[in-house]
Amino acid sequence: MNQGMKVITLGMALMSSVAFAGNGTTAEHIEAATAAYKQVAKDTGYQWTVTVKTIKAAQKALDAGDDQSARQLAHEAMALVEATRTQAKVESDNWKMRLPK
Amino acid sequence: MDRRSVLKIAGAVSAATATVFAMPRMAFAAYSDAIFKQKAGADALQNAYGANATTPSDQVKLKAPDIAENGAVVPVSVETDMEAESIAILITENPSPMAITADIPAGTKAMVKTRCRMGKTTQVTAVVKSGGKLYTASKEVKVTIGGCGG
Amino acid sequence: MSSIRIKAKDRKGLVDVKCLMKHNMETGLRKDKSGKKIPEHWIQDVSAESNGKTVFSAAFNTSISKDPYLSFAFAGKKGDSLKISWKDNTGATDSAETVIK
Amino acid sequence: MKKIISQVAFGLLGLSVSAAVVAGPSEDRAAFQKFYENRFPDTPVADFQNGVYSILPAAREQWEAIEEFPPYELSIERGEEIYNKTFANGMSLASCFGDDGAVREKYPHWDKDRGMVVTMELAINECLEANGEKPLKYKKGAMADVSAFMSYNSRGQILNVEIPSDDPRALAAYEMGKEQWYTKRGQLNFACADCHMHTAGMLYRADTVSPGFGHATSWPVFRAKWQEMGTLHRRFAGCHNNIRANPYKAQGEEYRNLEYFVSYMSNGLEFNGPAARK
Repeated sequence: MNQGMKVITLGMALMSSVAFAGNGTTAEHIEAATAAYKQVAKDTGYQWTVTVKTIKAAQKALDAGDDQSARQLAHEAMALVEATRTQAKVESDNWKMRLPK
Repeated sequence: MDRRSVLKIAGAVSAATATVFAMPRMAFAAYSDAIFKQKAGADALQNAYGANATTPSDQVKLKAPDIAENGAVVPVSVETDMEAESIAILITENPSPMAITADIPAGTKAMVKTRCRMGKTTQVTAVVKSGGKLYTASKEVKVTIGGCGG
Repeated sequence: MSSIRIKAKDRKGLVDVKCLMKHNMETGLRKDKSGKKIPEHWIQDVSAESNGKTVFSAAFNTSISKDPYLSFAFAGKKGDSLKISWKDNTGATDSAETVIK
Repeated sequence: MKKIISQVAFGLLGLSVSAAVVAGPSEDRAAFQKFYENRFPDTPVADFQNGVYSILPAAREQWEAIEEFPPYELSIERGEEIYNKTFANGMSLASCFGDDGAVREKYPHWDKDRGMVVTMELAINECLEANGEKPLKYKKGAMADVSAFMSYNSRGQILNVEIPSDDPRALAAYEMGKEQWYTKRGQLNFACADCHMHTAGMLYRADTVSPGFGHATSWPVFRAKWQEMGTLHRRFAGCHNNIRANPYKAQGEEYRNLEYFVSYMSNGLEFNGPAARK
């Protein structure tokens, strides 16, 4: 299960990094991930601790002058936000499957 | 008190210790680095009891779990029907194995129950001193770390 | 309030004693939040007296769990006194007295 | 107890056919309890109140050794002191909850006037604040001590949480708690029900997960991992952290409703807190 989730997360990381590869500064990418995280939390109530950690790590890397790592981490955070949104969407109905028969 | 350290003290502070030395049977279990900071269980036993030759005995009843629920709080109990003067518990893999020594005066049951810390999977040995000899019982306690609870 | 809780019950001439001593039993191996080692601090000696006579004594290493528990039994009877005391490596001591039930 | 519950459930089913189509809380509970009884046929129903020890004999022996002189006794004593301490206005917690505080069976309950679930810990703070005292932190420390004292004096009371049918908001609160229980959360993608229902009794790394039936009976607990006392909401938050989901606020609506649901699911068991846990 865990492994499956990782694969999904990874796939999304690749997609989203392609999506905003070239545009904007790294700081803007971190900001975008933060905003997206807050939006999903507001829309769905779903929040992952790992996303907060990744955003913090991105900011830290940026502050340390490691633009490349910071950018990569920002994209990872964005992918985690997307995965959270997917989870919320899937679960809005799927939870009923787990009721005892 | 361990006889060896009594001897050492006796050598150092001759006159005052004569009284202590005169009534070794009255001595109580007392903490000493020579026992509890030893890295090897045999040395700890030597310093506690003046001997480290042990004999396994099914008369020594050691109770400890096969798998510890939590390494920080492992219930251990030792009991015997033999006439015992002292009981000790050794936890082999701990930095210093001797966990507890307990003196059993006449009229007190040869039993002690306590809770011990175990850093990792280890052999636990109960030692009973009876008639000047050391009898033991041992078992392995598995300590696992991780999961949701631990 | 004493740091020692004692339960002592006469069971057909054998007094069953259970006691719990509130003490951190610091091993000296733990580190605090700033990464500094917490110095070792533990109960070294425990003794129990009933009607003025020592009925049990023990010496502890740091491998005895936090808030040490000790159980033993001795020949005695209801109404006898039982006093348990400890001394730790800093020289601090405490004791508690109870009447056997 | 099991019999009574099924009789109630069957009774309701008998009344109307539509009740069988739209399952209500009492049908939920019957199915819930049945699930665990089928899964752990060797466990007497009343024993589920002992958490994971109801299904794990080897661990139970160690637990019983700990319960010989349980570490929470010190907490009960501290709690008693706080409970009887006179407030600045001359009142005390005893003015709100009676001399012995044996009111565990009243919580959690639906408060119709306010349209919300009230838990015992929430009620303790409301008593403090109503008397001009500072509220306590919800997860540990003094709150856990007071809760331990009150729970101890309430031992043996039976969980009998009600979802009043004359207030649809109560049912909505229950449904919210229920959805929480069955919904996957966090990066690890676990629902409460994934671990504590569908894989209850199995190993997660080195730990056996406890059955959800009985989850609400024994709080607060002294956890060996914490080396101190903690409340049910502290544990909820710990579980959420484990699966990498942001925990909710202790005594916030989400956790109160989850407590409402899990307590209702354990109806019929005894309150036997405080307890010692791994």
